[in-house]
Amino acid sequence: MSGMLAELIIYLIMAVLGIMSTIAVYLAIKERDLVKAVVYSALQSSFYAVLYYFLMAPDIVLVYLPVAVGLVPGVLLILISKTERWEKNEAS
Amino acid sequence: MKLAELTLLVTLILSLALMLTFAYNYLAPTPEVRNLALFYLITTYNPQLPYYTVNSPEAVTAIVWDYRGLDTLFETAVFYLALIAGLALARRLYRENPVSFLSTNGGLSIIVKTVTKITSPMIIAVGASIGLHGHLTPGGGFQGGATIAVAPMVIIITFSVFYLLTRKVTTEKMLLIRSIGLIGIGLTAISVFIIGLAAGRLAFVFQNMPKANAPMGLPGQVNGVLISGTLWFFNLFEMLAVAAGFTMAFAVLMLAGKER
Amino acid sequence: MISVLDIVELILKFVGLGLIILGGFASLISAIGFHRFRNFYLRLHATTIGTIWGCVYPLIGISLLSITLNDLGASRWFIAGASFITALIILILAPAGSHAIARAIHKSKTARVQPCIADLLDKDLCG
Amino acid sequence: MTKILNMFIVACLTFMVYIIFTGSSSVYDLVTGFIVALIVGALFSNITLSNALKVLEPRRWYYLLRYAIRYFIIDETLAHVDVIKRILNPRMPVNPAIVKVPYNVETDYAKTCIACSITNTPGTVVVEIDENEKSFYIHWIDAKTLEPEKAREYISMVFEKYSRKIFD
Amino acid sequence: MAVDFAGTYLLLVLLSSLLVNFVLSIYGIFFKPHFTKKVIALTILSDTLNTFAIYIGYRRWLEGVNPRPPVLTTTPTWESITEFSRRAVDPLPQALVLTAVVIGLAVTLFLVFLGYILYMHYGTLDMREIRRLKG
Amino acid sequence: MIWEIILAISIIYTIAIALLTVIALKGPTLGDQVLAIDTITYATVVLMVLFSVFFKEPILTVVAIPLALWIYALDIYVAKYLEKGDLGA
Repeated sequence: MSGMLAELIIYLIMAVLGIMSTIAVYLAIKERDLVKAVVYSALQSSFYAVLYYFLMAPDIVLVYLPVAVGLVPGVLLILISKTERWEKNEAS
Repeated sequence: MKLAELTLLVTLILSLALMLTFAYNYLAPTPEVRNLALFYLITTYNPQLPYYTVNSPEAVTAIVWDYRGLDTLFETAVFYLALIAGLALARRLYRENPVSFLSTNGGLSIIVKTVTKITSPMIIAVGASIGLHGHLTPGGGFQGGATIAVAPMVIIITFSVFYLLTRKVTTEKMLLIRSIGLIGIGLTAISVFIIGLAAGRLAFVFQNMPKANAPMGLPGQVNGVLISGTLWFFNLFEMLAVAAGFTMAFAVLMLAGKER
Repeated sequence: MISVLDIVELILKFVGLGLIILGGFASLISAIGFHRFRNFYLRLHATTIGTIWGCVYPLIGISLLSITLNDLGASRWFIAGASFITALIILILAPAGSHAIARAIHKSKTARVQPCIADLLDKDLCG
Repeated sequence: MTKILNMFIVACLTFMVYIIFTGSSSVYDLVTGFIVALIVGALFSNITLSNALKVLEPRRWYYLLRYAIRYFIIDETLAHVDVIKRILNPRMPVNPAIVKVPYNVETDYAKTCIACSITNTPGTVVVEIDENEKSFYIHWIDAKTLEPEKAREYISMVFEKYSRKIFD
Repeated sequence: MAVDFAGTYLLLVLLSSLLVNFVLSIYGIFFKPHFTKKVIALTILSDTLNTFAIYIGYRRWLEGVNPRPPVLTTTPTWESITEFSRRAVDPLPQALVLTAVVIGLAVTLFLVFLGYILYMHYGTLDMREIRRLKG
Repeated sequence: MIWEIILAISIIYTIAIALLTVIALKGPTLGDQVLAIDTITYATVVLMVLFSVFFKEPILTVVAIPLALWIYALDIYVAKYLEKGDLGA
């Protein structure tokens, strides 16, 4: 019975991580400050990494962490620092 | 314009429905697993089945570099083509002057610099451990290379990109290391075939362990230590190539637009 | 018949569990602190609680606890070593990270020091 | 000569991290770890260290151990309990200020050690380090004084004493 | 039975949140005007698709025993291999995702170079203005 | 007994992560968000090591060190961007 309970708790943590990642994605798409959008995307990436951990894929966690948390935000911030930070309004 | 957006949305909904139709059986996972996966799991390290096994306890690396090795070779080709396309776009935008000044006022504060000095060797050690134990524990060439590539990135950010250049880490050297890695991957892929040619036996490209009709292969164990035949060499060369390729791309990206 | 080894094992187990429980509550308190403090510079202190008592101490606790867990087999030394070295790395990296962020925010004048008695570095940012 | 010694020390650090991260010590791990440590040591020999002889003095290691035990048991506990009380108090009594605290050490590692110790105790965070005036600017959650010398006694006296013995 | 139902429901919550992520990132790629925002949405899209693949390879807990990662840690006898294949998750999707992640990073680097060139040519990264400047 | 305590503590950590996520999503300035992500990551490291003890799978511990290393990278990226505006300088 305690095994069943543990199973439910693991699934609950996974569901909570999924919902939080959805909120992060929504804000990343909606945000007009691009630096903040990159930070939201990094948050979503770390939630996905924990999700991969609970889906029993340590290989993917090891390759996904440097790529999505360590390198992609850096590369995107370089692009933003070389170009422009603000996304203009939809209406203009 | 409106029509294009509407068509796009309808196509999106239709393809989503199609995907869900195919995925109906998989919507919620079951305690069972598919037969193909069972085959991989049973044969990945099983001395009782000598003609099927890869001699690697790590099923993922076994699939990546042996069962589906040819796929991975061409995926690696896609990866390098994307990298080369990026570098070709930035060809005229940077110049690597022999920089004379040692930047002391560039970069972040002295605390961050000192911490980075201690942790960069640790990062490289962790990455090398991940890469060189790819056939035993989770990890492999891609993971190790991506992990090592973070160390030059952190050094560039904390010090300066010119600091890396004064330390003689230039794009030519990185190109050399990357080419060594690629040539190594290619040679490892045909190594068993060449051994078979020399010995006058039947052998295949991308063969690892001896098969029933092709009795050639690299050793699975050396002196009681597992190296899993070609997997070890693939991991080593892939790690070198990925780390060097990414380092080169970062240096070029940082230098772009800084002609002095 | 209780030998010295058993007593040492019991002590390690209880110290480890105590550190883990301490870590859980410190992490919760740091989350509450994040909500109660309204300013960036005050939240830096809540981060420190979440880092040291919330992460480094429980990792050392796990390292002590896992030595005593016999049903993990020989690999318990692996968990002990890995979690201990993780604790060391976090102990080095976390202060550097929060110092870098604090310095950048203060230099770029993104957040004001609020409430504030005095700011000897930059008078304009106070209050 | 110093270069080789530096390389040896860096290689030792790398080798230790490699073996502990791997979690086993078979012949394969030892051999590959040795090769990786040599390469990394050659790469980082004059970046990470400048004077390797200091690492080999046992007196410094003894002080490091004493400092670690004292720091983790006394200093951390006092600071944590103080800040946790402030968080859980309904009125939330804070009077923060950025104060100036001078230091008197020479090497980079000593400065980093003091700064990390200050930042790692809740209630004080190093915001800026001024190397010309030899002083930290510290955000203090409960500013008892604004005088640099008195603030130094409240915040960083112990850290500085040990840090000078360990790294200078 | 109830526990079974609750477990299925929670797993489907995860799946539906992933689906919503997919739709949101598609929206970001097609309808957001800024180039950088398009690149961010593209990375989110590829991550979400990778997560779908890993999710397909997962297996439910069998009578309160957790599944294992597909790495054999014991000596290879028939008993241990049978036990391993009874509990380990599917390694094939993980192997496919592994290369996809690294290729995704390379493509992102290419797009970043492309964006820099675009900015040098047009002085902006807003796609509407680029279209107007060209026409 | 030990396993139940570990499970309960991991639930506490999950609650803390969810609370911190609110700050990470809404925090008024960029600094608040990055600090919250830091604390989330350090809680996640403990969560991962706890669960690798709970699952009795030692190889899952491997992922903790990279997570701790890379979040430091995110810190210094944002710090350098805010301080210099140019990441290569």
